[in-house]
Formats: sequence, structure tokens, C-alpha cells
Amino acid sequence: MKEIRIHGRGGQGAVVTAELFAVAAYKSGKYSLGFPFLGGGGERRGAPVQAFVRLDDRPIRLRSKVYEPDYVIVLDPTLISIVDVTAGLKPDAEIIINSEKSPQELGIPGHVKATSVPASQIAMETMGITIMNTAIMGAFAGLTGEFDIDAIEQAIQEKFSSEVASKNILAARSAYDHAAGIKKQQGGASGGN
Amino acid sequence: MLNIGSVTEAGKSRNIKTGQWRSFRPTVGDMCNGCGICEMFCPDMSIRIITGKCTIDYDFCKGCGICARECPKDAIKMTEERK
Amino acid sequence: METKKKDYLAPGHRACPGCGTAIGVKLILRVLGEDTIVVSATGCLETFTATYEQSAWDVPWIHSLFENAAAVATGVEAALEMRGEKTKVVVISGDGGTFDIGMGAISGMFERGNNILYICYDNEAYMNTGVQRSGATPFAATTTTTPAGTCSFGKAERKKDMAAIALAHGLDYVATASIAYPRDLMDKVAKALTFQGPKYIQLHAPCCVGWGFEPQETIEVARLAVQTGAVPLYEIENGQMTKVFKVPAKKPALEYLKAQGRFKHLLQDPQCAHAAETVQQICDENIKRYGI
Amino acid sequence: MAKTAVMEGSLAVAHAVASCRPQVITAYPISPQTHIMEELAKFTANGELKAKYIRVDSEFSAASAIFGSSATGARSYTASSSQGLLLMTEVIYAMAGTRLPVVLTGVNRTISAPITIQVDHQDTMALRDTGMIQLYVENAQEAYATHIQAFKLAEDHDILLPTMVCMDGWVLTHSFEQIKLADQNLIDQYLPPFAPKYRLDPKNPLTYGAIANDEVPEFRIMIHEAMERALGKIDALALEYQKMFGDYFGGVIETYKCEDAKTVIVAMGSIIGTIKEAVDALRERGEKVGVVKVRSYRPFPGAALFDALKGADTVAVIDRSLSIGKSGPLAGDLKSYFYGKRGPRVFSFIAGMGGRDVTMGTIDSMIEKIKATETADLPDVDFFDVKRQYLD
Repeated sequence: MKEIRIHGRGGQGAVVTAELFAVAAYKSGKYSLGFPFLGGGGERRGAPVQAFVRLDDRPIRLRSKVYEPDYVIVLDPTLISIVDVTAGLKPDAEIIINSEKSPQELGIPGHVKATSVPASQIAMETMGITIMNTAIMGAFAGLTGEFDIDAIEQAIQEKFSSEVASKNILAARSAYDHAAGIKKQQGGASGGN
Repeated sequence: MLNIGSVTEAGKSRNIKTGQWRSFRPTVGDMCNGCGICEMFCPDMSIRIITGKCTIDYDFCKGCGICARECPKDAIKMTEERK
Repeated sequence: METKKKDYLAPGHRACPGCGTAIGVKLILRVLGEDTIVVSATGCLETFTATYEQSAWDVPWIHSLFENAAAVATGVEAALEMRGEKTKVVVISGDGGTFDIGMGAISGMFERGNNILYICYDNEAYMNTGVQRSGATPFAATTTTTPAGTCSFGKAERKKDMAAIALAHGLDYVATASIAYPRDLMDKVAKALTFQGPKYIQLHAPCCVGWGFEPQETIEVARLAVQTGAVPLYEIENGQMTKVFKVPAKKPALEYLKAQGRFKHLLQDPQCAHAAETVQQICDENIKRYGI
Repeated sequence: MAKTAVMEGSLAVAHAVASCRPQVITAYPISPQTHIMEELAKFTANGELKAKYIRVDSEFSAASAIFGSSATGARSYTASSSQGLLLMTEVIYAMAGTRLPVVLTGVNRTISAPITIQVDHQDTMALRDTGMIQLYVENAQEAYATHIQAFKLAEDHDILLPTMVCMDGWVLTHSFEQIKLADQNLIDQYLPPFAPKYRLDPKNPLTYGAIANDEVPEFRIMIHEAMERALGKIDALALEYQKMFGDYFGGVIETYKCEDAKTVIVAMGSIIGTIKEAVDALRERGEKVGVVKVRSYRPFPGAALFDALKGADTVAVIDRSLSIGKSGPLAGDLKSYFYGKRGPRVFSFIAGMGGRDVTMGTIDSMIEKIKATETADLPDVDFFDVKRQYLD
């Protein structure tokens, strides 16, 4: 089983991202569970939120929160100074951050495997808006290999109307290519870029 | 008996002869012209106008005396019930 | 004349002798006829008509709780619509279940625009539980929770204007009626049924036990309430006052007060004289406001 | 045609409810019930569902309106949570007493104060003695199946009781997982249109909500006997469902690895999945542990539980609520059924109140606790994952 933790702010679509990952997993023939964690009174726009994804080859029964993620996605780099996005990471865990700045510049410790992808920028270039959930998903697929980009595309197609979907697919594929390029540069070496 | 919660058959109050509650008995005299005012005001559905005259059903009449009080002809008299 | 109308309230019910509500409900059901479902709140009417295996209802009737008759009626209406049936849905509930505890559900029903006739039989206190004051209890009346005493002249607040609240929901038909005027009451019920959507009738129905008069005086007391201006009878259609029951020879409020034990203290205790004056003032205001 | 897709648990429930063709639905918002009602609103707005969808003024009116519609002969449904369920309580007692077969979803959320929208079972436990059937589910697929079973159960003329499907808020309603939606024709075969035994009908006028003279004991016993009949019916309906749709989640209970278990954990709701994972891990470490999932809480499946647990040494009942001043409610019920029988020792463990996460670690610590406790002098109730700094 692989576990993903997504950090975002209320309104940034952390839950939609979890949902789309869950759909993409199903499209890849896997079982999945995507779920939000909300604070006591439900979270309002701007508040730090988390969402989780579990992926497995068998039905998922475990319902507790994700405490030791294999992957962490940070939708908003300004969260890094507020929330410990590295909490509970598995030894080989990887963090993917939506930012033009490097993980080190953002304050991620050097020993943590972390990659920055300018997902908002890619979304702006491809769709003309900064809604970057599908871009970061494409980047995740490109960096981790947990998903085929076709599965991400199918999930987007299922969730959105055709016009919105085609823009988002463009963003996801563009970010996927960008990430694949980074991965090539990294040459499989860990320890951050 | 329906045997299904607090659901029961209609109109079975007719089995309860509330005339037993009565301590004053209305009796209709000759002055009655069958105008029907008493019948309108009877809270116990105990008055019918039959062949132009007020007829009281003593099975249900509780003896409230509204009929006697409202009768424009003073045709109904209330007397103490003798049991 | 001969009695032809069938009654859908059966004899043998357990109302007190001289019950104003029983008279009113009998008359209402004569207009409604058999193709009617009646919803009632907990209260005197429910208590005296609905004993298990002794029901006085000859139409389908449903009661569940004190504060929900309007909402239950909403469900009845919805189910009838889904079943393709056109039966009339009528709520008949007391003032406690209407003015006070049922207010939220009534407001919701009015706002939803359900095709329901809501009739409140107003006996001006919680009679079922032993004459406690309600929002419908008139100013200065003694009840078991507003007793007159050295520091009290009875109920300190005026009667809530429930008809105005109904009207504020934009109802197309709102009327007040009295059991003392059966023809007027029955005409109003018949007219209400010609309107689609929610409509409200408030029926003044004296209670000899709670108000302190003899059973045979029920109609007389009801009539005095109208003749003094204490209870105005009117009809409002599409927001316009279309009918007011005029009283050419108005009687002083005192006549209404002295007919009832619940106002006895106003006449006996000099300290309460001001309250009696206020009652007359309320009557005068009604007379002026409604053109009685 | 049956189809599978990833969807939110709330949407799965909305699909299940819609496929049961309810005629009247009442809706009043409260988290975390809202998504179910929003999905049903969409279904009616786009004509997929032909139902009267009534936006009421309160949960009290939500329950009251389906009281009226069910009595008038329409299949009726609503959903609520927490405070909303409490506000419905008075109506629910009346529904049971009037034998109205409405179906509710009780989306579990704790009760104020302190106010929070997080999950636990304190809300539905407050309705324990109303006469409403309570079925708890482990996952969204089970929630889907159980709603379809619930209508058939409630409307059975031998039962005629309001029935509530209890599902954990957020954990089940707001999670995305794979859901298999059944074929509508099959659902129509499984669940024919509502055929009320009695209804409000001018052609056959009846009086609903009559006053008892002195028949209260008899009426209450009638409800109790209908509840007892429901035990067998729940098992039968689950098997019939399995036969038609292939899915089975247990009858009144479901057992998991209990055959040779020395220690069995008994619980309800979404923590069952986590417990099953913990049991598998414990078994790999040589612990003979099993799980019993209680699906039917009311009626209480005492005999089925005793049969499943009689061979174990120790039973740990996990309640996600607290009968304050006593113990876990499920534990209390189980202990009272087992009293005087030669059964296992029973622990009442409380975990997961107010959304406190129940993890595999929680289960491990419970097993450790059992091992460390002598057979004598069991504590009446024990709390897990508690932040001691607030209490000490």
C-alpha cells in the first residue's frame, strides 16, 4: 500500500486532488481511498487543510489518517513555514512542492527527498488560470511513476466537462513532461535537487 | 382491533354513551318550530331536526344546556336528571 | 328545516359539556366533507376525540406531537400528490400548538406554500394541561400560570397577533371567525378552500372550564367577545381586507369581562381597575383598526 | 446495468436511496449529512428521481413531514446527524409507536457540548430506545447495500418500524472509494413498490396517533416483538441481497477470523476495517485475535453474539460513544446478555470519540491492556488514546 498526504489551504482543491487520484488509481486497476481531514468546525477558505490517498492492489480497509506517508504533496509552499510537511515521512518518502523555488530555498531539510515543480506557473501557461491541482497530479505521475499519465487523463475526463477537461489534461501532461525532465536530470539520485 | 401501534378505527366513539354524564336534561316543548339553531350549536351531535322538530339523542347529550339558552322560542327546558 | 348534513365528528367524544371547540370542529367538518384528511396537534381536541378504539373522527385523522401538525400536513400533502390523489389537507390545532410551540413548523409550511388549510381553534390558553397562559391568552386574564394577586393583574402581555403573522407570509387567505356565528365560519372555510396554497383561519372558541362560565353560556360569551370588539372577525383575501363583521350596537368590554371568572379580579380589585380600562382600550383599538 | 466508479460515500448512499424510488424526501442541512441530500436534490432537479423533495424548516419538521407522508402511503426518507437527530428524537418515538416504516440515514457525528463536526456514535446512541431499528455499516459499499435492505426491512408487514442506517460521518460520507452500483431492474425486483398495510385514506378512514387508555404495555410489547422478528429478517434480507447482487456484509453480525480466536474485538462502524487490518497484523505476530462487527444494534443480536464469542477467553467491546456514568453502550448491552452464561470476560473500551483517530496502534494497545489485566477486577470502562494532560 502507498499513502499520499496532500497539504493545501481551504479552497485550493486538496480534496478534489485526492478524489482525482482515487479515480486515477481505479482507472489503473488499483484500489484506492481518497479522504479529507477537517478540523473541529470544518475548514474555511485559506485555512491549512490536509487530504489523504491510499493506493493498493487489494480493497482498502484501513480508515485511520495517514501518519507515515510515502508521498507528500504541498499545493501551497507558504504552508511549509506553518505546517511540518515532513512529519512522519517513510524513509524513502518523497515530497513534491508546487513552487518555482527549490525545496532548500523553501526550508526543506537537505536529507529529505524533495522536488519542486512550478505547477501554478504551468497551469497559468496552459489554462490561463492558477488552479494547479491537475498540473501537480501530472507532475506526481512523472516523478513517482505511481500513475500512468493516461490514468490521470481519464480521471480528469470523468470529473470535468469536456472543455474544462481538455485544458486540465493539457496542464497535467505539460507538468508530467516537465517532471519527467527533472527526473532525467536527477538521474535517479535522491537527496533533493 | 388493528393491532398496529396507535392506529385505530374511525367513529367508534359512538359506543361511548356520554348521556351518562348528564345531570340536567333538555326537553323540547311545543314552541319548537324546527329552526335548527340548537342543532347548529350542539357540541355533542345530539340534536337532529326531524319532521320539523328538534329531537334529542339522550344517548349522547351531556346536558350542557346551550340548546335551551340559544333557542329563540324558549322551547327547550332544562330539568334535573332523575336517575 | 330538516338535518341533512352528515357530521364527520361523531358523538360520544369526551369534550366537557358546552365545549366551544367541539361545536367549531363539527361545523368545519360539515363544510370539509368526507374527502378530507385532518391533521391535529396534541391538545384538547386530540384528547377528547382520539381515544384508542373510541375515535370520534369519521374522516382520516392524524396526530403525532404538539409542535409539528403543520409539518405532518406537509408530508400528507406531498404523499397525496405523489399518489395522484386530490384529498383536502386541513390542520385543526389549538392556540398553544399554533401561537407558541408549533410556530416554527407553521412558518415553514406557510413559506413552502403547501396547499393546506390551517385552522386554529383558539380557546386562549393551554386548556388540556389545566389552563396555563399561551401567546393567545388575552391581556389581564388569570390563568394558572398568570394568577391575579397582590402583585399581578393576570396576564401582563397582550394577545399575539397570529393572523398578522400568517399574513406576513404572503398568504392569499387569512380570516378570523367565531363559533357564535356558524354561517360566517362555514362560509369562511368554504371560501378558504377555493384558494391554492396555504391559508389560515383563527376560530375563537370559548372554554367554560378555563374561562369560568357555565356550560350553557358558551355561545353567549363567544358572541360578547365579538360584540365588544375584543375579538374582531374579518377576512383578508390577496392582502386586502374584504370583509369585517360589523357590530352596529357595540357593547362595553365590561359586559364581556363580567361574564367570565378569568376576569373577575378586574371588577373586584380596585388595584386592577387600570387593567380593565386597558381591555376597553384594546377593544376600542380593534373597533377603529378594523372598522367594526 | 450495474456499474462501478470511484465516488464519495455520500453519493453512493444517494444512488442507493434514489434506486429505492422514495416518493417523499425531506431535507434540512447539517454536517456531515449534507452531501447525501445535495446529491438527491440534484437527482430530483434533473429528473432522474421522481420524488417530492421538501426543503423543511428544521430537522424536527424533516421527521414530522415524513411522519405524515409515510402515514399517507408514500415511501419516505430523510437523513441527519448529531443535533439534528436529537431534534428528531421526539418524532422518531412517535414513528415507532405509529409503526411508520420510514428510512433515515444517521450520519454519525458527536453531540455538543463541546461542539464539533467530528464523528462518533453519541448521536445515534441517544436514539437507542426509540423503537427505531439501527444498522451500522463498515464502508460505503455496505452503506449502499444496507439502505436498499433497510427499505425492505422497514416496510415488511411483520416489522413496520422506522429504520436508520448509521454511517460514520466524514470517514464514510466524505471518502472517495470504488462503489459498485447495482442494476436498477434487479433493485426493483428486490424492493417492490411500497404497499402500506394501512394508510390515511378517505375511503377507509382511520385515526392515527390515538390516545392510549391503558394499552401502553401492549403497544410497546408489539414494537418489541416486531424488533425481535427483525433479527431473523435482517439475516434473511442480507442473504437475499447476496444472492441477487453478489455482495454480503454480514447479517445481524459479521465475524472475521473468530474460529480459533482467544481474543475477539467487537465494534461497529468504520473502525471495523482498521481493526481487521490490525487483526491480520497481530495474527502474523502469533496472536489469536478475531473481530465481530455488529451490524444490527437495535434489535440487539444477543444470541448471535454469544454464539460467535462463547469460545473466546476475552472479548473487548470498542464503543465510539459513552453512556456517561456507566460504560460503552454496546459493551453494557453485551455484558447484560452474557451475564449468567458461561462466556468470556468482557472489557468495555472507549475509543474514537469526537473524531479521535482509531489506528492499528490503538488496537495493539488494547491487546496489550488485555494481556496486562488479571482475570479478576476488570475496570468497568477503559479509555484509549486520551490526552492525559487535560485530565491530570
